[in-house]
Amino acid sequence: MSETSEKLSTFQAELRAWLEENCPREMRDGRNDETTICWGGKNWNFTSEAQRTWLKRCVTKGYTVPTWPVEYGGAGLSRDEEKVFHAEMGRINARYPLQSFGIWMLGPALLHFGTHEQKLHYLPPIARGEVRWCQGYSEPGAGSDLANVQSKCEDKGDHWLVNGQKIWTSYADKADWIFALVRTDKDAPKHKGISFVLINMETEGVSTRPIKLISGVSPFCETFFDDVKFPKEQVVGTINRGWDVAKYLLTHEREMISAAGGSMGTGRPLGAVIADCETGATDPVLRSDAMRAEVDTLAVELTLERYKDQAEAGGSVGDASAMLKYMGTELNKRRLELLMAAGGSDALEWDDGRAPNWLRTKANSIEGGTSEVMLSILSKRVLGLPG
Amino acid sequence: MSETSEKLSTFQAELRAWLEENCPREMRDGRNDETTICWGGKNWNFTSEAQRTWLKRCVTKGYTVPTWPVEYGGAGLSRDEEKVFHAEMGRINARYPLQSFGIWMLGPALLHFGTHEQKLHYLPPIARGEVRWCQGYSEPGAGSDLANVQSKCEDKGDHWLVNGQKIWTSYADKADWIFALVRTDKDAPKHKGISFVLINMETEGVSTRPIKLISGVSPFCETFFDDVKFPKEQVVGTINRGWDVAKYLLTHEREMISAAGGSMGTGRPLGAVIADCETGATDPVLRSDAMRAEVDTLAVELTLERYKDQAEAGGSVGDASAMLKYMGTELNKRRLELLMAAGGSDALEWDDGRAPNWLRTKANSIEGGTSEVMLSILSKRVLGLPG
Amino acid sequence: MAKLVATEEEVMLADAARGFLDEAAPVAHLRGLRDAGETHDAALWKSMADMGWAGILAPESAGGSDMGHAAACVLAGEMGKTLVSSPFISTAVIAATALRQVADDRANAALARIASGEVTYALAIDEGAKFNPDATQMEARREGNGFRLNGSKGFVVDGGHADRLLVLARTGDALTLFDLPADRVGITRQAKSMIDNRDAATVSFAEVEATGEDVLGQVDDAMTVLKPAIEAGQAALAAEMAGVAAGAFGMTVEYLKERKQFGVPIGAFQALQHRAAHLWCECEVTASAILNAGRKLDETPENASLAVSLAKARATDTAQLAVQEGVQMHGGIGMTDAFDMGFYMKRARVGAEWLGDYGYHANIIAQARGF
Amino acid sequence: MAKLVATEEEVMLADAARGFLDEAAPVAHLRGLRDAGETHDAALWKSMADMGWAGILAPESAGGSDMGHAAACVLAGEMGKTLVSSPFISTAVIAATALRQVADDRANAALARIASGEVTYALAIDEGAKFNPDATQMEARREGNGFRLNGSKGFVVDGGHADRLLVLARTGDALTLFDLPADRVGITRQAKSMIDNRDAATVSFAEVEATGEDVLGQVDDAMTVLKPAIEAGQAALAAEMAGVAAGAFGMTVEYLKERKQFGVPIGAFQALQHRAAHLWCECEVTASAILNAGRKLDETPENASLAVSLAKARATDTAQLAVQEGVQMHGGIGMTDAFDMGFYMKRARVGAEWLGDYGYHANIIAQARGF
Repeated sequence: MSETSEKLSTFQAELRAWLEENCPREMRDGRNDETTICWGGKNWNFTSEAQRTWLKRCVTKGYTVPTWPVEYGGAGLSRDEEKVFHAEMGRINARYPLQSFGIWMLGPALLHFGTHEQKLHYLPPIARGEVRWCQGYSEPGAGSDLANVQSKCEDKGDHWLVNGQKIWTSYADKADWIFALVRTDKDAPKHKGISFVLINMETEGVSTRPIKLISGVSPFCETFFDDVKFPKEQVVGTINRGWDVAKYLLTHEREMISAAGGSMGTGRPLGAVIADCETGATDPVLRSDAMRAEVDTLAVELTLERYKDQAEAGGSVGDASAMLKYMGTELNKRRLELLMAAGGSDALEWDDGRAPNWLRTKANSIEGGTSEVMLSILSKRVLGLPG
Repeated sequence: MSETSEKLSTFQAELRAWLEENCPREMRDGRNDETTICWGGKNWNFTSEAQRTWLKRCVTKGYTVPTWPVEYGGAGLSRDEEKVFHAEMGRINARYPLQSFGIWMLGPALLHFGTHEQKLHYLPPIARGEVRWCQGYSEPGAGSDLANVQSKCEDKGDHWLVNGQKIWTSYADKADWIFALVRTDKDAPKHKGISFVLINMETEGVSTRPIKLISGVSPFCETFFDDVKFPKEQVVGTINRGWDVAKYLLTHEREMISAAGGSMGTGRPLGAVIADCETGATDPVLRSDAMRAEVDTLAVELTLERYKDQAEAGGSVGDASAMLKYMGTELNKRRLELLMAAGGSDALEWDDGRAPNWLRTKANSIEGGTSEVMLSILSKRVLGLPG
Repeated sequence: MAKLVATEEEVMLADAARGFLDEAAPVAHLRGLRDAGETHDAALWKSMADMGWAGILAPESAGGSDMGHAAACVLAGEMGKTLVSSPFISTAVIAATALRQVADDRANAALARIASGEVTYALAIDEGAKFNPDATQMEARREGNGFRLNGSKGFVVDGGHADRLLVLARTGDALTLFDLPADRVGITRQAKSMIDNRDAATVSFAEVEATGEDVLGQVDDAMTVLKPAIEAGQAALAAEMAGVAAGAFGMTVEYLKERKQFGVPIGAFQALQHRAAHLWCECEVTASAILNAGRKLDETPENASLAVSLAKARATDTAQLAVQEGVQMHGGIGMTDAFDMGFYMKRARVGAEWLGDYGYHANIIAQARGF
Repeated sequence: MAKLVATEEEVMLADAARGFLDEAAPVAHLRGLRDAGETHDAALWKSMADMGWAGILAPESAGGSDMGHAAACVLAGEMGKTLVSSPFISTAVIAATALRQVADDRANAALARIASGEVTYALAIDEGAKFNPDATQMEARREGNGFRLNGSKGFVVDGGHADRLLVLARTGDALTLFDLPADRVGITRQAKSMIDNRDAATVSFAEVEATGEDVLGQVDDAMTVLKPAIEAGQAALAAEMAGVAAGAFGMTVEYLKERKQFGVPIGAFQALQHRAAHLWCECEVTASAILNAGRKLDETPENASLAVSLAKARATDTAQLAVQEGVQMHGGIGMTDAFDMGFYMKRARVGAEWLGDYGYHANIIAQARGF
């Protein structure tokens, strides 16, 4: 056994013991849905004492953000250790102690583009679940063209002044802070006058309104900035180069959305659902469609794994993340169509619970860049096709 | 019983009796493939005495071109009579007495655009199987853009002089005459300087070379015109307005190719093939794909029928023929893929005979306008989408 | 067979229907019902009956117009385009067709009440999550001269408001069809909250008494009456779904022309053009299958199964494609409840399951075609 | 498990293979064989053996390089890109893997002959038109200390030129695997004219004598030896087909950039761009399944069935899509024999059937996943 794998084994043994001792029983049901997720934030109401305890204990070990450096609130795990971590968490069906856009998106952006001061200031509260972030990219009417940012942000000497509107800001009504793209130079080419800024949602002039979706009540909001003032240092990266940060983050978001595809609605394996279905054995159409979906699911999951391995080995995923996003979300839509078909008339009732998941997946191939945008990115940047 | 249907019944009874008496036994096997088709023409070698007799007898009744007017060699049948005709022919599995591009394409074009003299001159020899025509539309490098005609045709006062090259001219090496698109005005806009001309293949300067396809020896040729002279009157329709004739003909060609999809390779129903296949009952994927293909086949066949009924009722099919072409040929490709899959390793041998049919269908969605061109036509002319 | 072209009568019917429905039942009408927590609009159905639609399959002697199944499909298609919520298929198509198989005085009286809009029906047939009449388990126990019904039916479309129920139950080894008032003692109805906001209910039967007079057709022979009725319903539902597809497609094409992205209408992007054109082709091909099913039901009803299944299978697939492309091509706005596309998607999903899904019908076709 | 990234060794192997094959076996080589009426190039195989490829799965003690299945898949993938005609999969993968399961002195000697390029093998297994080893009917009748083989095997890939045959036959209720010289008395080979111009034959056995020494592994237990060999072959074939897809795709993308239509490169048309991008995605996803199958065969061969079937299923589908899009996007020229795309289409079709088609492998996956 090499030194590394010995170290890994030790880590695994310690982790297993720690989890055994510290993960509350109630947190071992593997659930990961709207009613059980812990989002954190200033106004977070824990759904149970166990949820609170589990978060607190994980925070002390840095396990809410296991790969972040220790000084920013993480556990500083290597990629191999991270794999072990997820495997051990999975073994006991532990819930995630904390999830948030701060962890998924702002954190990686700050780790890459932020100053040391910004990291020290913003990351630990995310890791501790004290500050909840939301994302302000899209604007009404801009559609797939994320660089079509109209929210005007003016340099007022000692502060910024922003006016504009964002749409599709998930949980804006519950978040403490927002990271947003704003236009800081209206005369520059479209991609060159955008900045990536951080705004406290309690600032005067910030307001939100929820959006109702076809799947029912949704986490999405519209967010309005009316003469909102905020300090000059709340910019990530270079002024007018916010598009670089956004692009970097989009890659992360795509991977996240694609990875989320893996849990697939109910979380039950598709095979079991089809086997249970009244016509699962007798209808070749349903069976064949499910077989194809299963083949593709396994292969897409392996691809996600391969790209992670590649990134770890120093290879850049880059534009190919558009592939993960495209394949993952389209597949997820197919899978949920099959779950609905397998559910027959039972699944057609709101109370049954399958329909909102099904309808929600229809947004997967729109949010974070449509499938069409992903295909255009791939055709131009990866295949080098003209136009 | 109305007068019309009484008349139809009489026609049917007489036809049935005539067929019984006149259709040779050997011609009642329903075959319609390269080895059994009668193409006619000056140099035609009948494959059997029965084939010769059958053609001769049909010619006397006008049954080689049943809907053409009697004065041009047809039987002058109405649409209803034509349906009866095909039904009765099908009832005894009669082979077509004669097939040709003259019947399918030039005939309809002349009936619509030709002068009375042209009709009298060119149509009866087609009906009698004495002159075989081929089609000269495509040129090398022009691809889907049929209007990109480069073959130069100059007005030399008392004759035309043409120079250029055609590709994908089916059976050019066996045809007596060619109908072709040539450029008669190089300064006019692309679609406005083309004429539709008729050239005898024996004219000095006309030569052909066969094209070998992936499915094996093919009917396609390249055809070369080197300083070919021909008489001024051999133009159909108005000079420089040949594109109108071509468009009219394309519609016919699309319907023909789509209709040909109905016979589907071996001619055996797909269901029977799947039922016989070793895994037809046990492989849900094969079974499901075949079921879907069968559903779509029945519906596309009904659509062809519907459009014919519509045309008969005075409605114009027009650009929607692009739909028949697109759906028919794409479906045909799917069906032949399934026949190959059902054949397993047996079908992988050239001797088996399935492979050439399979490969041949791949050209269906290219010849006569690619599927992509069909979709673009539909999107612009039927849906009115911009660009 | 009559031509596969709409007759002048059918064209006029479609025009009249479109005119009336655009006014009386645009998609906003369904939205209004949904927002008010309703699934049924009795006044709308009364207006439809006044237009003669409730009696479209009833004989003239019963006050109907007897226009036939192709015409009923024309109406259903127009209703699908704006997602009209009404008991048309359950009452004017399925129940009317069942009653016409019997055609005695009582049945004719019932047809007259359907035609006038006085009475609505629902078909209580499904017991599992998938359409499968042959698997009916609910029992009608013989007792004296009559029966006692016990059991439960789910997914009874229009069952929450129907005045009468057609109930399929097992009588020993055979099946019998009952025609019962929905308020018969022992019947309980539980409305379901359906994704398409249409009326559907679970109906329970506890020692429900039925007499021989409540039997539609012959005891132990449900299918003589029921099979034509189901097939008529399947064809009309297929037509409705083709209408749903057409409605969603129409909205989408309009959006492609209007909506600009990167400075040009998104309908100028070739990838979307080709997908839209493909969808149009699918709609056209499905339209042929619908028209054919209507003609077959009118001309050779005893031999229409293949045509009906073909229509339902094609319409199911086409509607799914139309709503999926519709949402995707609309982008984020297509996902909002404020926009109508979601209603189309939900109705297409419910229509896909009702009276047999794609696989159910594809299987009938495969058997008929020798697979 | 080792990472799903090519190791440095594997990258070097691929580079070397590409360099050699572009020179020694471009598509023109296959075309040359076809035009000459040949299916096999002994000199080419000798060169490959000299490169160490024939022994890639043979132990070092037998003169092999023992690089493992992932490496064998790398080679097969490169061969697929230019449709290289060689007995690599039959001999260096399938036969070598079978012999390694036995691993006695005689087997090691056989492995040495494989590694040196001296001997080639073919797997005689199919009897029907579809891959189904369990359905083997060909009989090896016990006689004295030995056996008499009677029957016929079809679609014996590389069987026209192989020196030896691995033959699966029924011994009573069980199956036994024989390793026979192809010129054993009573064996007749009939070459088939295959659409992909690769070597395949029908092999007939008439009272062919076999002794216990001819049995590979144990009598009545073929699968201990054969199952790993088949799975290794399936993975390598999947890799070859992924290479076929990549080769066809590469040609297509080049064509999209070069070919002009209506005045612009056809690759500027968005509909084609999106289809090309989709195809690239499919290729990438399949590549993951291939790499995973190789890794699983190297690390947990007893538990690699799911991974192997996944690779074969995905590669089959991806190759079909790649060649179909390839021909369509090339237009008329793609249909001509003068152009190479047809060769890719034919090879993809043969590869789809050999060692189990999509449905065969999807079924294995469904069973493993609880369907």
